[in-house]
Amino acid sequence: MANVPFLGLKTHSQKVCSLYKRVLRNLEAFYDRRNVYRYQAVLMRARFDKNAKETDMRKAVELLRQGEEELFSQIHPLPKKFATSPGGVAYERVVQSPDWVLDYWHPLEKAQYPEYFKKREQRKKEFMAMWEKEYGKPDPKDQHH
Amino acid sequence: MFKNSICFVSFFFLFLFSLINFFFFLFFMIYNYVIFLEWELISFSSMSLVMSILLDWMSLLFMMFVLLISSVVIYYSKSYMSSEMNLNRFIMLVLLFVFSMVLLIISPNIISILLGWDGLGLVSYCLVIYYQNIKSYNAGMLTALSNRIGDVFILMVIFWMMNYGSWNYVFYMDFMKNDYVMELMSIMIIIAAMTKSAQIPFSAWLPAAMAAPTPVSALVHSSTLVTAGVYLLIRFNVLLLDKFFLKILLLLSGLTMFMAGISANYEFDLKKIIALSTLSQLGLMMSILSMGMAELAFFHLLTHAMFKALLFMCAGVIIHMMNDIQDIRFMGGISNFIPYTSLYMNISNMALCGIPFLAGFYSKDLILDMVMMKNLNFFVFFLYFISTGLTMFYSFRLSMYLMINDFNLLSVYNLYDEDLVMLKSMFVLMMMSIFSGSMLMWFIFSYPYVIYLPINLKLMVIYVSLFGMLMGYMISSMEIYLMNKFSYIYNLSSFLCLMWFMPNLSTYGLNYYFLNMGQMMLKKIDMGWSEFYSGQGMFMIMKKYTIFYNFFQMNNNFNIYLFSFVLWMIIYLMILMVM
Amino acid sequence: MMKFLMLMIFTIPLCFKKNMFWMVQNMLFLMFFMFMNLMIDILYYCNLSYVFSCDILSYGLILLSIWICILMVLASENLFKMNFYYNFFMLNLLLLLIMLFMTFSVMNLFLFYLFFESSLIFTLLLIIGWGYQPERIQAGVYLLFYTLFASLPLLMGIFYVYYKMNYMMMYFMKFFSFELYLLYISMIFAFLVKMPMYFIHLWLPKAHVEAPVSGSMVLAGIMLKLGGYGLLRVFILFQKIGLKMNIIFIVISLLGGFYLSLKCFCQIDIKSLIAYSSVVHMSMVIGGIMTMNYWGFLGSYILMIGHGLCSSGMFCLANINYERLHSRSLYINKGMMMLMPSMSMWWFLMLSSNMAAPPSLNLLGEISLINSLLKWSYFTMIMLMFISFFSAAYCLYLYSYIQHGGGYLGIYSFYMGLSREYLLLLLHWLPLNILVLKVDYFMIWF
Amino acid sequence: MGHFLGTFQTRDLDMEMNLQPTFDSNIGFKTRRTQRKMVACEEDLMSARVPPQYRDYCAHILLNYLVCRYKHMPFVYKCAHEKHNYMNCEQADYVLRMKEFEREKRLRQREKRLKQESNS
Repeated sequence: MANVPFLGLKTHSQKVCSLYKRVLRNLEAFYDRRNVYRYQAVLMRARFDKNAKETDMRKAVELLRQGEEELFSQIHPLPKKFATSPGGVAYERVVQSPDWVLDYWHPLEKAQYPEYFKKREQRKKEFMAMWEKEYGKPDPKDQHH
Repeated sequence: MFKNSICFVSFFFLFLFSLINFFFFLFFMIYNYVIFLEWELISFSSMSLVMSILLDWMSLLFMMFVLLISSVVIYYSKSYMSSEMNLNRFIMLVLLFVFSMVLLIISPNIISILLGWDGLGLVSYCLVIYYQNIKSYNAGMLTALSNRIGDVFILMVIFWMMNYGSWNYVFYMDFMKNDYVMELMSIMIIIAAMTKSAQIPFSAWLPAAMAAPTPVSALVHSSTLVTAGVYLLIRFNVLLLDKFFLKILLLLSGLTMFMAGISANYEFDLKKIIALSTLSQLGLMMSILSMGMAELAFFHLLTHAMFKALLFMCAGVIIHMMNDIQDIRFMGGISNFIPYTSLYMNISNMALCGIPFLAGFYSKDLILDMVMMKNLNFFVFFLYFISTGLTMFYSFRLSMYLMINDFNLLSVYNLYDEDLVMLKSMFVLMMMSIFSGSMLMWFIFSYPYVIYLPINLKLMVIYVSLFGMLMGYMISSMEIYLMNKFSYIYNLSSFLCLMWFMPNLSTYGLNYYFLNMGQMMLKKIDMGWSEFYSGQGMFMIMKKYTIFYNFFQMNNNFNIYLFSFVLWMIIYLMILMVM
Repeated sequence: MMKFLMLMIFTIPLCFKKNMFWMVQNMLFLMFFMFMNLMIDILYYCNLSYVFSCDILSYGLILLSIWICILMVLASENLFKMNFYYNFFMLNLLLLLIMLFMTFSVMNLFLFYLFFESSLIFTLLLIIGWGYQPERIQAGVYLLFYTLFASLPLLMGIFYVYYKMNYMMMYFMKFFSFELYLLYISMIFAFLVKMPMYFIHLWLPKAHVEAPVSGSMVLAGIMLKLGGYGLLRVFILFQKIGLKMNIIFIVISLLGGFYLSLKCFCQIDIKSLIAYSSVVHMSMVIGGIMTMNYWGFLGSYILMIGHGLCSSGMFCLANINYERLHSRSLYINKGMMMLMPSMSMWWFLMLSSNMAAPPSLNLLGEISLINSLLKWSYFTMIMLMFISFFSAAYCLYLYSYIQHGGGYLGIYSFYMGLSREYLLLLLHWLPLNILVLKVDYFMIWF
Repeated sequence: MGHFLGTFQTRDLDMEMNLQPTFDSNIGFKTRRTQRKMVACEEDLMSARVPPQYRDYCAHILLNYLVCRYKHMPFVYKCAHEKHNYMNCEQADYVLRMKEFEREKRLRQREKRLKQESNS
């Protein structure tokens, strides 16, 4: 458990790490060529490292605040996002319908995927056989609609 | 095979209709022939409600282009949407879209225009929200509601047109031009067209609508739907000439062109860049239209439809192969992997820029020459030429990012260029985007435009294009100090980058007031005063009095009886005593 | 006209036989087609027999009410399946239909009042008897007392009219004109409550939310139209005073329509949202009638027919969702497109008809209403634009909130759309969009 | 822009591109200028449905072009020659108009100068 998930509580070092990560993502959004990005990232790392040994917490908090402010003033308006991660263009683009929906398909629709449904019916029969072997026949009164 | 055949069948018939339309276009063009069909629904009080169909060379040619693009796009989506479960729904929606577009194109009657116009809005809404994520939900809402403003204005136009006794505007546009009702109507028509064609106050929806699947973007948001507004204004062209509001339209569309060109340079989403370039071209069409040259706008509309559809389809191929990644920062050097697609992409890009003898050259160069021939002020001239340069600018930036720069994709990738369905369908449009410019130039201008300019003015287009090209090259390789430069003018940059904050203004800027007002009304009127003065209030009053009378009747009747008896006795005694 | 009445009365015994559920519906279908073939002269009252008669206005509304009653039977098949007092349900339905039939077909003003009020009783029984939640009692009381409260002045007004006219035939009302403020208010107020106008619409969402599907259908489909029908009839008496006073009601309705359409965005109950949207439509109808011109009258008539079919269809859709998920909340009814794609198409068709997309009757009605209202005053343009815009907005909001995105997956059991339901929706949608081709029946009146 | 540049030096004379000539057409000429002849006849133009704004002094060449288009319809590029003729004619026309404009400008300048001289 890297950080405490409730209350948003984070230690100082976690805050710094999160800032560092966000700064790097921001740099990535600005510098799309890999070599240039690496160069800038190293420079940024050096800026972080310079104050890494800061023991005075008042100064460290102040530095963190300044860092956040600088990031806020330079954040890219169009951040670079991976397509399928939250915020990306293809995030949750296709909804996975529950499995049982397939059972309610129209036969004409089912006929579009013959192999799949043949196998599916087979599996269902096997599952029912397994179920009946284990728990016995279902009560006919339970059936509805 | 049943599943994919719907694509082929629709492709076949649309292509056939497209060819038929082309031959009819030739026939109508030679003989200068017009067919006007009317079907009267009802006639009363000297008003007649008719469904009318107008077939002239303009509508036939536009229909031919729409059908051609849609046929190709449907064929393309056979491969693009091949892993889609609801392919049938998708194709049917696209067909419905084509149907309403055709209805819009062939109708010269404002009520039957509404038929197609509303249909376009609704079907495009369905297509934008085709993907199930929140992004497309929001984009669809923005699209549909922006378009709905136009629908509402058309509804109002229907009323104002009733003053003339019929809704066939073609018959009295010339004669009633200076009527004040006509002035009002023309303003409304212009606003309606501006919503559909995404001119400046309403232009937020067009880049947002890129949440739709890419074939839809190729068909709907580049070539057909967005040009519906332009087409409407072309039809109303006679009415609009020499109106004051047209000057405002000229200004707004010029600004749209400029704004879209600038933001396309900041944008990183592949489809949004193309959408913004569409916006810029729409601004070009609108502005040339607002100077009264409808044929030129129509010409550019057609050629633009060709190469923009092709551009979107190439983008679709790239997105498809990159696993839905649309950010051009992930791309680079893909011409090594997908040469054919890159070829098509470059052709369409160049046609867009107006490289000589491709489709875009004929229309765009003609427009710019006519602008130079016109009596115009310096500001508009400036907007035109800056935007032309900007077109070159973002096209080259895009090409650089995609083709020339270093390979920059994720570590696992699978780029291949052997999807023949896509390539074949793009081939048709590629040929069209090379040849359609000169072809149409010969066909549709029976009366050639005469252009006679000093050499430097004539070469101005080339100058700004070359300058834009240079800038595009430079910005795509502006690497090391980019962030410093960006943050130096951070506010300005974000202003330009986010389309002059228009997406934010037209969503958060508006909905808060109305939603808040609705909630206030619900709380204070429906659950507050109305309830207080009718249902609940009446109930409270009745309860109070019932309790009060109960007090007399039920619980204490003995006491009250005794009390009143004593009271009356006292009064009686007092009366006795007095007497 | 008597034959239809006799048909309905002699169908009543059929209700009490077991398993005659569909037979009653068949009888109603028979009646519907018989009625459709009735020779209607466009300009006059015709088919006179005793107090009954029929002109184009009542013809359309009677057809609508028979049609809605047929579809109510189709929609509440569950009562039959679950054996939930379906005999009494059918009895109630038939009696309600008789009352509606008489309301629309009598020529006598007092008899009109009588049946107008008595149709309320059966609606009340429908809501209280077959509703879903205990709150239905309160909703029933709201329904009853709102409408009853305003209808007693109407009774007095009718007696006064009788006293002055010495006659109660509606046809002869056109020879009289009254310029009395109190009479004007008392005559139209009952209908305004029934419509309902803004400020006195509170009973409608409550009744809709608590009513069973058949109750909602009949409420939205016909009960609201009773008010419009009454207004169209009595306004012949108040032409002069109407020109002075109507501005109040038009302003209230138009502003109210705008506010109500904003309120739709705050609803979390599907049925309540649909109910509010029907109040918005009715406010436009009130506006159209109150402008007292021809376009307004026919526009309100067309919109009444269109809205009757459309909103009734939407209540069916809401019920279809309710039967599967046992909730009407927008938060639970989500992602239905994933589960029932074909039903999603019907949702879209119904909602697009509701937002007056072509080629529905609603569009034609709305165009006529816009024509009449704008001819009355150009300033109504602002409100009409808002109403028209926001009606589209809430329809799309409802559609995409229910249909779009990932689903609510806490479903215990589920089943797909039945062909009965698709038939039900088709029968709502088809007349709504086909009738545009034969608008003579709506547009050519007196 | 053409207007902008064309009227750059004529601002003080209050001249615009589409002004009609205000001076007598024969001022400063030794020989008498004749009016240009319209070659195309009105009936031809009407039967070809040429819009009014194209019925200028080059209309007969335009008619040639239209006839050619009609004959070769799907292959209209064969009319390049006729089109070019028409363009040339229009160009000559344009030059003529510009010359008229220049003449007007100079005449106005002269008039202004004369007025100033007579005042002083």
